[in-house]
Amino acid sequence: MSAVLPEHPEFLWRNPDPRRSYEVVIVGGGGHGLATAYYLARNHGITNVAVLERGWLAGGNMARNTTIIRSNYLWDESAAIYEHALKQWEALPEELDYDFLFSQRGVLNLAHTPQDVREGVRRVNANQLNGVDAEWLNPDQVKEFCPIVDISPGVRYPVLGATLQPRAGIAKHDHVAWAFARTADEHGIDLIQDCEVTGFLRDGDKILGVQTTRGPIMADRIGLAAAGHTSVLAGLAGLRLPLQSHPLQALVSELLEPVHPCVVMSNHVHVYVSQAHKGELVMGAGVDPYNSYAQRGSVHVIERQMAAALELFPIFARAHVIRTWGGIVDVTPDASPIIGATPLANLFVNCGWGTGGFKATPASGWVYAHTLATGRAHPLNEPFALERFTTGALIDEHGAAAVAH
Amino acid sequence: MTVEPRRSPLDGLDVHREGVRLRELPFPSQVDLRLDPVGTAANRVAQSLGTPLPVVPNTVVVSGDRHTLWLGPDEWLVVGPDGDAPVVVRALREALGTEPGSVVDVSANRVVLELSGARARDVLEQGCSIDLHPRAFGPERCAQTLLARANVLLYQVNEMPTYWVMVRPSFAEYLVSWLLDAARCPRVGADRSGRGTDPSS
Amino acid sequence: MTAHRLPNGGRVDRAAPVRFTYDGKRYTGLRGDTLASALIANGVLEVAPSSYRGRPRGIVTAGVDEPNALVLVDGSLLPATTLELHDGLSATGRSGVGRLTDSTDSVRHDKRYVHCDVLVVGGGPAGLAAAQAAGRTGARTILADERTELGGTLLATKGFDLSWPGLAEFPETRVLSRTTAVGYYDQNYVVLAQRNTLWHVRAKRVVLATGAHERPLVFADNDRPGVMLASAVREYVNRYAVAPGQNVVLATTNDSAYQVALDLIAAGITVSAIVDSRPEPPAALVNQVGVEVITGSAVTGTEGRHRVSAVHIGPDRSIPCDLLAVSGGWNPAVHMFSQAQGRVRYEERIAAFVPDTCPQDLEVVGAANATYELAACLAEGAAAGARAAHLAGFGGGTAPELPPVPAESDSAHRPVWMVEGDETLQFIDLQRDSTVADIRRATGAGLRSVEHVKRYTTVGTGLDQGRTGGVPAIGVIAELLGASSPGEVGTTTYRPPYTPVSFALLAGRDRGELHDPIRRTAMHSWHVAHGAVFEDVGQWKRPHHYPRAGEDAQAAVLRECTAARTGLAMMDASTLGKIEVQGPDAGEFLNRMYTNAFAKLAIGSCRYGMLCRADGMVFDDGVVLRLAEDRYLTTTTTGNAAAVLDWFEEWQQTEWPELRVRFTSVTEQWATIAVVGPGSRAALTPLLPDLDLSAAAFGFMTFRDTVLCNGVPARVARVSFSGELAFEINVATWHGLSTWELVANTGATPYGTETMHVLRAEKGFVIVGQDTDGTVTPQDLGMDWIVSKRKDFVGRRSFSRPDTARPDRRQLVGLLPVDPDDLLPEGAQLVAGGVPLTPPVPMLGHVTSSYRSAALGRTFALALVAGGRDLIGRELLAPLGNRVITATVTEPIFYDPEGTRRDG
Amino acid sequence: MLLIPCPWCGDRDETEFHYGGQAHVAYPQSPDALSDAQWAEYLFVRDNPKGEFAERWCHNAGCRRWFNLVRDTATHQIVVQR
Ligand SMILES: Cc1cc2nc3c(=O)[nH]c(=O)nc-3n(C[C@H](O)[C@H](O)[C@H](O)COP(=O)(O)OP(=O)(O)OC[C@H]3O[C@@H](n4cnc5c(N)ncnc54)[C@H](O)[C@@H]3O)c2cc1C
Ligand SMILES: NC(=O)c1ccc[n+]([C@@H]2O[C@H](COP(=O)([O-])OP(=O)(O)OC[C@H]3O[C@@H](n4cnc5c(N)ncnc54)[C@H](O)[C@@H]3O)[C@@H](O)[C@H]2O)c1
Ligand SMILES: Cc1cc2nc3c(=O)[nH]c(=O)nc-3n(C[C@H](O)[C@H](O)[C@H](O)COP(=O)(O)O)c2cc1C
Ligand SMILES: [Zn+2]
Repeated sequence: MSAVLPEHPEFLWRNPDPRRSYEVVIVGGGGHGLATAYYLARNHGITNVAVLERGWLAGGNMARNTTIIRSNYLWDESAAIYEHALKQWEALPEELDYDFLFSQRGVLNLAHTPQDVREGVRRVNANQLNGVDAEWLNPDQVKEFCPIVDISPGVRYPVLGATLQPRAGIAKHDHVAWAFARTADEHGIDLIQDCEVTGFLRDGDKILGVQTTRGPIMADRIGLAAAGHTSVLAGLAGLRLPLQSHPLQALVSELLEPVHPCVVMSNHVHVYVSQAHKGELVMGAGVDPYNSYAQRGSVHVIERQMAAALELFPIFARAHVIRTWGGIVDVTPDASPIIGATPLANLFVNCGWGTGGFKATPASGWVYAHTLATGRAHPLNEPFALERFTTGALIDEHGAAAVAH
Repeated sequence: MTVEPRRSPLDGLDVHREGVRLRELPFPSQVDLRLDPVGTAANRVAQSLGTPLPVVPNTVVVSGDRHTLWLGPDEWLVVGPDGDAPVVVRALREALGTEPGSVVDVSANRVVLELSGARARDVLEQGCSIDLHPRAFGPERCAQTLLARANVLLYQVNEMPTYWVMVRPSFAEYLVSWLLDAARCPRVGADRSGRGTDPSS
Repeated sequence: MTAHRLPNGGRVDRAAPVRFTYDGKRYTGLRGDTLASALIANGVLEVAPSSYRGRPRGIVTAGVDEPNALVLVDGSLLPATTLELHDGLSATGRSGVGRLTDSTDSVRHDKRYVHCDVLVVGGGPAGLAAAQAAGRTGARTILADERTELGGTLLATKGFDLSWPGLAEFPETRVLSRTTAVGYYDQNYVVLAQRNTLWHVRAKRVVLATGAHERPLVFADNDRPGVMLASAVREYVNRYAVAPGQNVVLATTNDSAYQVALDLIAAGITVSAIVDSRPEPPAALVNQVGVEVITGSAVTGTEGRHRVSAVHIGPDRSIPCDLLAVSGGWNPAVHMFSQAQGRVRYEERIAAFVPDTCPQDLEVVGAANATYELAACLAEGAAAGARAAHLAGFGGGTAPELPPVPAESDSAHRPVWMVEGDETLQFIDLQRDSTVADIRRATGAGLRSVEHVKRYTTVGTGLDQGRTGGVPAIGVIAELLGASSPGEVGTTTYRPPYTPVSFALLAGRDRGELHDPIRRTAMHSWHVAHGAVFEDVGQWKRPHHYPRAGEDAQAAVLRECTAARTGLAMMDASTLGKIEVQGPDAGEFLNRMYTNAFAKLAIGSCRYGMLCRADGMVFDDGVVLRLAEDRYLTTTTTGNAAAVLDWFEEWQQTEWPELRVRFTSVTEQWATIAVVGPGSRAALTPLLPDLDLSAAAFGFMTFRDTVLCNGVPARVARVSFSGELAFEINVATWHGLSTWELVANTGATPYGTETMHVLRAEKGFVIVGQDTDGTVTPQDLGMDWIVSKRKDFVGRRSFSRPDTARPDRRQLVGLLPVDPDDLLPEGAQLVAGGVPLTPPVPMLGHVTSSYRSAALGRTFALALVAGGRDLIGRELLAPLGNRVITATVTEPIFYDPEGTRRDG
Repeated sequence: MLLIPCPWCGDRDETEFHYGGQAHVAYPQSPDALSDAQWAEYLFVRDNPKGEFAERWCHNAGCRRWFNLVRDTATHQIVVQR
């Protein structure tokens, strides 16, 4: 018999109609929007809040990601915020009273070339000094940690080692979103679905509210949390942001008896894979190069992905792909997010998480709630301001996150 | 002084498989030409080559034993017999005169494979996404494209069909392994009856 | 013959018995059977119990929509209902969960890329008619059908001649059986899975004739073995000549079950009753079947342990039977259509989602288009096929004559989404074991969207992707939410693949040796023969070092380094990118690209150059040779060869089309051998008879075109990446190996990339990508001298941005570990002395390169350190977990700072 | 797998092309004259519309020509060639 997942709560959320005005309106009911709502209530006592979602709650990238959680980022600024998130993850199942299957099974990032090794070692050292758990494994240790990886030297790109973050792992994506949503709802926050923001109500450079498919809604502060659609929303306010939206695909296999004990990622061979609790292999593919809002990508990306997967995991040959899908990720020039104020008063953005924002969900909510509550950045998101593109103080995570998940 | 013999990574490969033959054409001369197709140099070049440059994309003009392949709107590859390159380079540079453009001897820059036989198209079809059906491609057509995971310059020489598959030498061994592997596969999809073959076969 | 195999009929070959095992037991079936039909022929209907609740389950369908009868064959999880029987087949029943085993797969997979005018998906009557109409025009036509034989539902219909389309007569028509269209992508790109071949079809027009899937009915204990789709029962009886039961009750919401009843009766099977949800089913049908029709009713439950023994109709009535055939209506198979971005709408009359509009060049015909009468299917298919061919440029667009067929009836359906009973036993998705109760719980939790309900209950997420249970689930949600119709709820998203596709099939031939091209230089075989250990640089294999017997890597590298510094050594540098840049504006172009100037470089000279991206960060570097007034040869790093050529083309074509300059890649025209060391001049003198190699005659950073002693033309450059006297010999690739051998015969020690790295690091030369990481400017590298102040070039403006102009940026410095034996790991982080090592520890930078140096007799390193140049002379710490290495910051040059050695 | 019309070679599979993002973004005439903000705009900010988008492609594996076209980023339909 298959692994039985924990039962969901009897009740998740009300389905209220929007009120005329709120203290804070969050646009986008993905993980980040919902977490922000929760932390507005929890940390700042602000509950006069609406989350406006154009479709169904957490139906964007939150419904589509490969659920990898880790904090082993290279630069101090990134390590700080992702590690904050990881510490939150460790407490959240209890805090939110929701078993969302957070599993700290460890994440391996494989190295296949001397260059990969240098980068991996660099990251391990930086992580350790930043207080992020990290280890360097040699190929035999890789094999021990994940017995199905082919470490034989004869393969096209042999495994030369790996970084391991033992505290990293996965969680069940939509359960996470629902956990935040339920608690936000309990605090009286309105989660409003089928409510698309179609424009902004403004007085000069001051934003007063939003126009929606369910009528105008006024707010003291408005926070965008629309991931792949942020450019479209910003465009409604006349803002241009350094974002490009790309398709990112993922796929699952049929349910399989447990074969894969951890999470494995390889930038070089382009694979990342874990086995979810139900038993399906969950795999991500590369970003399609072109801009798109179509939530689907090209099949050759999947084919490459499978070829790469079989190089590392010959045992997967007879597994089947049963479903492929795509999300729309908002990519910044330095592969780091943008969190903070905009040139328009009362309008804030939290975007640019690209291919890797699921893991940041709690911290993103934490700092964004702070920003929306106080009008100022939290120390953790200060470096992630929009200005960095003007000054040049980028936080370039490309190296450490070529396929960042 | 005798010049050291040249060596190719394929070492004069010549193999037959069911319905196809794959062999290396050793050391044809190849000259890359870039110039403005409407400038006066184009006329001079045509004169010195003895034929006009092909201006229809992805076509070839053959004149004697020289084949001029269209590579781009201002780029051609002149393929000729071994030893022809210095002659062609000199002639083309002269024809180019002071007009902008470039002439480069690239004879060693690509290995030329010849794939021929009844199943040649079938073999290419396994890794090349352009339409090679006779209605879409044929003799004196060429294309720069991808074959498996290698960039190739593909040129159909005759109806048989015979193709030249021109590839960078560093990819040659890979591509040959790939082609031979593809040539090994029995023809599929010829099942017209609608009643399939035995699954165990 | 067993009792379950009917005495005659069917499309199985009674003369061809096939032996197989199922769950370890031996059985015999017939050629033409599926595993499922063969099991039924042997009286086996029950399969593995359900995944989560362990309930007994039976075969439900006869096709791809099977939720229960899954089996493991050779490590692959497959539906028994589509698995063709073959001798020696050995299958184990599984309940939706596969098991991967480590047996290596020997099956070969490959791919095909084909183009056509008309692709017809589905070979039922509609598809056959379409293929015939298109094929006869001469249009390149492909007909793909997932089944073993063409005919679709006609295979389950008695007495229909399937040969009429005569497709074999059209030379440009290709019939692909056992071929499933699994994915429909942009611009009519359709991927077909045919056993071990994956077809990629680019079609001008597509006709989708994918038929319809029958829906089950939802009632208590509807998962009991012996509850089967009516169409499946018909297919088992007519196509396979097996009887899944002897005493059948039919439950239906539409006309189609009546034909099933007639066929069963004709086969000698008892039909006890038909339970029809409609108060007034067509009288003609009722009269024709001649069995009891219980109208306006629905089945509410079943009895039996491992097999249905009776069905309940409401609280009062129970009818004994051993098989319950159900038809809850039909779902047009809109999967392909939806994947093609087609929109569906809900059609009340047949209670189903049907194709509406689609942006791609396709048409949907037959049952897939909710046309359920055979004659209409044929006509629709033929018209669409002719139209498609016409639009692709073939034929006049008129459809051919069609075979006459008997009239059928298709009156309105009356769906039954929910009935009385224990909702925890009313199964919606058999594979996921989810029930009406689960859906009620989901809607009770506040969920309104079908997508939420799917994720809350996992309905439709199994191998069959809700092909049977999907729409009933929507019906139940609609009722629970009080929606006006299932149309208001809508469907979940249809996604590829339509049916599961193995990883191996998607990977195709790109495995093992063919996974990714291995690029080899002309000298590769020599390197192999001389024991080189290789490293992967991009797709290239480059010798990393050449260990001799008994040597480890470190010893080999020290030896190679010593040879280069004190004697004679050689390296294969062929992988460096090379681009000929020609035209009157070549110099101006290079001036705009490189940070330093090239327009005035003398002919016959070389100059090192650096490229930045527009953001001012170092992108690539290399030596540029001026061949003639209007010709340069630029070299690039191995990894960036293609990127630099693309970069040049992009700027020239899109920004400066007025510049008269053109580029030609000559990377592989040339093989390159670096001959290095104080002994190089003497060693090369006999090899280069036409050249005066003296420093005076052949100055540093110049080159000569010459002929080697063996008659091979060569270009020799005096460039040095090691600081030693060095010559770089370039010959045509086909002379690479022999020239290498020629040099090797002088006694030169071959060295690999690691030695090259050590030698250049001793001189403080950077490696782009190792000492830089996309965040480093030339100034950060201490290379202000290479940044022209007099001209603009790509990236220049970025140097004056506030952050790029900061004095405390990370700068390249040298490091000497205090203990000369300590080797700093590359990637070690550096911190100031005296800071407590409790996280978070402020970091100043990291070690980019680190080696043991034979020349220095000690270790040394290069590092990027914040404000590093101001720290020269100070000590920094590299904390490495359990130990700390202390190192002194130095200038990033360790060997021969005056550059006295390069002239020999 | 998009089918991209190369103005020279005709329709080819997406895999033969390199994507170049938004079209018609010219390199500034005199970068020195720009403020840091304007330079940042040139470096990093590109349109990202949902709908028709004029974009650049290069037929990398073919004729190596750069060209522009208009594609709908919501439907992937290639609307006109420009
Ligand atoms: C295939 C894939 C794999 C991934 N894998 C990982 C991984 O392994 N690990 C990881 O950390 N990250 C991963 N990510 C990234 C991660 O999913 C995202 O960074 C993250 O989910 C983005 O934040 P979000 O949840 O708020 O976004 P979303 O869930 O996309 O939320 C944005 C919401 O805004 C709504 N919206 C948009 N416009 C409007 C409007 N006008 N009005 C109202 N609402 C609007 C959308 O409908 C949507 O629900 C992956 C992403 C994808 C696509
Ligand atoms: N009376 C009714 O209510 C009713 C309902 C449905 C169908 N029908 C009957 O069914 C027939 C419908 O004919 P038709 O031609 O439209 O459909 P069909 O079901 O006869 O044929 C469809 C064919 O397409 C194949 N197929 C489906 N998806 C595929 C894919 N992705 N790739 C490859 N093959 C695929 C199927 O296996 C099948 O062989 C008619 O005879 C009609 O009378 C009747
Ligand atoms: C971690 C993870 C696991 C998933 N597991 C399954 C699965 O077992 N079966 C399935 O059909 N889909 C699975 N999905 C995919 C969803 O069904 C769905 O495709 C995805 O949420 C995107 O939504 P869409 O396809 O409706 O656009 C999974 C998705 C994720 C992110
Ligand atoms: Zn082209």
